[in-house]
Amino acid sequence: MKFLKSALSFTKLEFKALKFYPSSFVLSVIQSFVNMGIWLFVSLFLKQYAKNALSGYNGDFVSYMVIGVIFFQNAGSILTLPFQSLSTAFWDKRLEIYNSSGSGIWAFLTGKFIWTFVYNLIIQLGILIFAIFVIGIKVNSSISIVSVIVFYLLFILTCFGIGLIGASNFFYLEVKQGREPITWLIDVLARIFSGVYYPITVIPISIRFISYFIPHTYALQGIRLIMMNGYTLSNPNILRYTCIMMIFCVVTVFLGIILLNRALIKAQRGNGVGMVV
Amino acid sequence: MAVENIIEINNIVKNYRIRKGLFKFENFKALDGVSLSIRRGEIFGLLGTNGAGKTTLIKVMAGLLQADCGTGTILGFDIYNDHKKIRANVSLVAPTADVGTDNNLTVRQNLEFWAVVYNLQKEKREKRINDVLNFLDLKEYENFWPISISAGMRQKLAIARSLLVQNPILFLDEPTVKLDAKGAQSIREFIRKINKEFNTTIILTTHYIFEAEELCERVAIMDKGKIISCDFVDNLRNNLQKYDSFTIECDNLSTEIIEKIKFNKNVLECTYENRALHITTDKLENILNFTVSFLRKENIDIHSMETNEYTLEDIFIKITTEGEIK
Amino acid sequence: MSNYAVEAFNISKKYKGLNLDKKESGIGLWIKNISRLTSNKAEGVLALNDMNFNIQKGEIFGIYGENGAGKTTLIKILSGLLYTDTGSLSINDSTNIKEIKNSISYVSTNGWMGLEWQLTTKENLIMYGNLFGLSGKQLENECDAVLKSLDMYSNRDKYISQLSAGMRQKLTIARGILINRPILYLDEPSVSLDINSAISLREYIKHYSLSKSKSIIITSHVPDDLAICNRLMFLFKGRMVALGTKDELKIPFNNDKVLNIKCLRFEERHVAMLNGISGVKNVLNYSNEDKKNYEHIKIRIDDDKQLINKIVDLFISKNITMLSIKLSEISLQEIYEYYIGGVANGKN
Amino acid sequence: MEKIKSEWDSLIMFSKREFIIWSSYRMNAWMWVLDVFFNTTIFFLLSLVTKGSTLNFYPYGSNYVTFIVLGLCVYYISFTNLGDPFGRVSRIYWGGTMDLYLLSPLSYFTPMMGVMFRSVIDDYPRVILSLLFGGVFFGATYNIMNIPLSLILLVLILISTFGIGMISASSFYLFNFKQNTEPVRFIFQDVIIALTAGYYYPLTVLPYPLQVLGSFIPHTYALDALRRLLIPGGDLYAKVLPLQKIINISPISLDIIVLIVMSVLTLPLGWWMYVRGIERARREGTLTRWQ
Repeated sequence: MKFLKSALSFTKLEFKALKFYPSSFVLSVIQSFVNMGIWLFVSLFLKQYAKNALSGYNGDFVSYMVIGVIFFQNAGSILTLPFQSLSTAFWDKRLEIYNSSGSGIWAFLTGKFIWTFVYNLIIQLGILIFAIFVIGIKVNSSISIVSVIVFYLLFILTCFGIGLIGASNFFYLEVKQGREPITWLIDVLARIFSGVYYPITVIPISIRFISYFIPHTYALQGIRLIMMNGYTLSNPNILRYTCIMMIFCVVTVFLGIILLNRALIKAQRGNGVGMVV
Repeated sequence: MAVENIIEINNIVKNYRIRKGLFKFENFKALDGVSLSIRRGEIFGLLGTNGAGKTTLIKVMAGLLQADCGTGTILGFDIYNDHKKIRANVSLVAPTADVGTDNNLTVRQNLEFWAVVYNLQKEKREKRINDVLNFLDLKEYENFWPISISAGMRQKLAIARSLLVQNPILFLDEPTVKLDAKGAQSIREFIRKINKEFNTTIILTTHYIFEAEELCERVAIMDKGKIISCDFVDNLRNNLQKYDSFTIECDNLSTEIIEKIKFNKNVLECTYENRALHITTDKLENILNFTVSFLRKENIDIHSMETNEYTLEDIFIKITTEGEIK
Repeated sequence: MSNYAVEAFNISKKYKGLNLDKKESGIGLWIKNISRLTSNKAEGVLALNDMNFNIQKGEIFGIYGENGAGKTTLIKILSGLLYTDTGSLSINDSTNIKEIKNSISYVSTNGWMGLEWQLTTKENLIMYGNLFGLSGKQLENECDAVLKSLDMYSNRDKYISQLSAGMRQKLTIARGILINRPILYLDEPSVSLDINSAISLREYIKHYSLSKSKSIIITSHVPDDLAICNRLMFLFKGRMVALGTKDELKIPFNNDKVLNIKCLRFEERHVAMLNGISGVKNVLNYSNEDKKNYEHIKIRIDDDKQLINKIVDLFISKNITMLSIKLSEISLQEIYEYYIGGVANGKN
Repeated sequence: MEKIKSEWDSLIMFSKREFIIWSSYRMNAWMWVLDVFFNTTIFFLLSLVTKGSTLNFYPYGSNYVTFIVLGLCVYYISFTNLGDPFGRVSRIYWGGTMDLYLLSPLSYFTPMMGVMFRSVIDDYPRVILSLLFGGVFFGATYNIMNIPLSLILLVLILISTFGIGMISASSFYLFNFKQNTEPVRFIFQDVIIALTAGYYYPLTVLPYPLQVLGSFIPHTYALDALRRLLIPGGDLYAKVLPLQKIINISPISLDIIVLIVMSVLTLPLGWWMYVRGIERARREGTLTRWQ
């Protein structure tokens, strides 16, 4: 309970920052819209040539692309979150202060996570509604909202878990700025192999196996099937995806917590979590 | 050499705009009518409490900040029109010495970098860097990374940087903050040395008043954006106490002896309380010699003796708490 | 329950690879240099070496040393932010790192000090209180009380960017006091405070320790900060060179006193005459760098009242005008130098 | 003359320093190479979506990979020249060195340009890399004949994007955008250019209002000309851009003229605004962050 309270104080902190610069909220909304727009136009450009490849999704490349990009964006910001937060706090010389409380760093990360989750949820929900009602993305009329939420939550938690694994690298890393290799690699692989921008069936068969090791593949495919084809959790394919996502979720989150904890202890054995100089 | 005012500013006013809300601003008076003249070749101290406007004043004098109103010339250049020339002719060492020291370059590489930035002639660069390194005893550290030398060394490096070009004015903003006693002492020695050898005018701000007392001939004491007094340290002292006085601690003075001391016409006042003989006089040296030898002649033990001279610290506290001295 | 707030046995700490004295081959990078410390190839650098000491409950304990002597490292270890390599440490009768963190309050005044720019002074305190598991109305009241006691109440609604460096520093100290732990660490508390604030801060700390019987540990390189301490530790290059009350530390000086003389017309040749007086240990320092041409002489002498008379007589006979003669205690820096001199001679 | 010489020396010295720093991030350089490679891979795979249909991106030939690779080239150039100056000015500001640079005889611009060198060595090779990867791995083909003219176009886009970059950099001091995203760069780079430059699709896909908006940025013209010239099967005479339809000269020459006009307009404007920005900061005392 106390832990949650201190985590929420970090969430509140982010909220206060937003009050200071409300423009940053507007900017990130626009940014997300633009990003969606770019891919929307790419799919508009290519849609007439892509009917064959998208037969599994009623040949609707535009809906396929937009739904994928929206959820991928959301996941991407969660993926980089833990490392980014640690890095900023480190350079601002705050990390040591947080660490002087028993579970300060965890409260800090949790608070940040809660904030980013809510913040992104609002933005992406807005975009999704915009995409459906203005652009005219076709969503199946019998869509099962519960299934979407289940997939979405599993997806986000998995990304957070991977993010934690990446963040555990922080104290070993040579350059404590910019991107961190593990999350960077996952992000790039997901872009190429998880079928954000195109169905994985177009990937040459010899390298397609990589797709099956990336959680994004299952999450995005599941969400699309539910939204575009109207499948529910009772569908065997969806059920299989749910199970796989659950396994991914549990494994990454636990691994993330364990690894980051170990990294923290190791850092305190060595030179501490703050700057030496 | 005739006394020449290298810095001459009058009635400088500077307001900062402080953000209160999204579109609300509030003015904050950082400098409120400051006038100051500084002579060539002196070490001038700027003292004041936190937030008194010292740094702002230094920035104005260095041409980094444009005053709202008031007039002034630095090195004969007008502060409004010739600010470019002013900036090219003054040096400044900021309180955070690490600013401008690139941690990716060695000590020497850092100086080489700044030598080019300061537009030193190519042929002279090498020699000048060596000179500066030798002068500040940094020669043996020239190939070290800034991060591996002590904080005092890094401060010296910052000073070295400002010495590359022999500008006639050097601003030092809290040069010894965060240094230990030894490091601070050596910085102080170098400040004196720079002033003597290059005849550089040095303007110094510091929180350690004893430092100013040790180094500066003249000081200005600032409070809330105003200079509340600016004079030679001695004059400040004389303003606070009209007559000199001293106290001698000694045992068993008979009234007879006290009367004899009082008899001297230069002794204005003489009291003996709690084993302390307190004398006020207008001729300090004579009376000191007279009293001491007189007491010793009478075979009286002297435990301690003290001229009641205000230290700069006393003056500072008195002035900042009591306000302007008339 | 023991009487000790801190018990340390043989604690040592090695940093990895901070030893960059040798010019490295190739091009290094600052960030790299910090982080190279974490690689296994890195050389260990002893930051603290084999320290044994106890700090009593309710004591104000001072740690004095030059820059880089290991003060900050020691305080970080004592507050559970760093682990020791060897030795054992018990804070408030506990060796568990979590319990240690719950019984201390660590105030570091370096850098931006972890203040949040988007919050006001008071909100910063509340946020920090939340982080340490305090909340509610009680927290607010305590915030007000702490701000008042540090003379910061009028700034409670200002944002951090509007505070001067000194005020920010006071705020970090307020933060440390707020969470009300039995042990308070202050790392360089008076850096960037002006004289008046520094004096009142010292008074406050003393009062705080006495009234609430807190243990307070202060590191500093400013002797004045340590004047309020019951006991002092001298640190030099990661070694504890001395520990004790100020009087205990002065024992090697045999109650010697320092006589400070300010005078006119003193010349170099007079030094020999001073040394000739029995009881005069040595002339420590003689300088005429004063702007008014006063000479300043420091003499170490036996604790003998008559000596002053002898010196005064000598000066009168030489027609030297004395402006002041004052006995003083030996300064902290001098004591420190004596001890580190001992270490340097003894060990090298 | 003397003055120019000394500024040049300082510029070299800055670049040397940046190079020293850059070369110690060797890991980063590799990440960039991989980044370029993966970026082209994504679009190569995307082009596979169209398998089974006959492609014709009139008037830009029929090779989608070449199409994308050229888009990426202009993207990288714009990323540095337009996106970087602001970041550099803010780096100088937050590092606290602006005061020190101003206390030297340097011109206002030299420090900013000097510090930019790191991005230059970071990003310009990416232009060549993307062309190379496209050609070697993913089957991009180029019209070798038209390379000289394309180089001129590249220089023009370099200059004009840098002009916009300067305008964006000056807003740091001139409009006091310090804490957050900077609007000039944001509106240009992240909104207008991202949407309408057409890195990944031709301008003609866009709704007409966006096409008109796209006519105000140099990228549109540079990409139009480059793609016509370099993609095999590109049509040099068909008019597709709104402006091309209005003004009746050959599309390529129109593109070049527009680029020259934009360069001449933006660069001096950016220059002037930057000086005004510094002057303003000097008045307000916001040159550096002290304390």
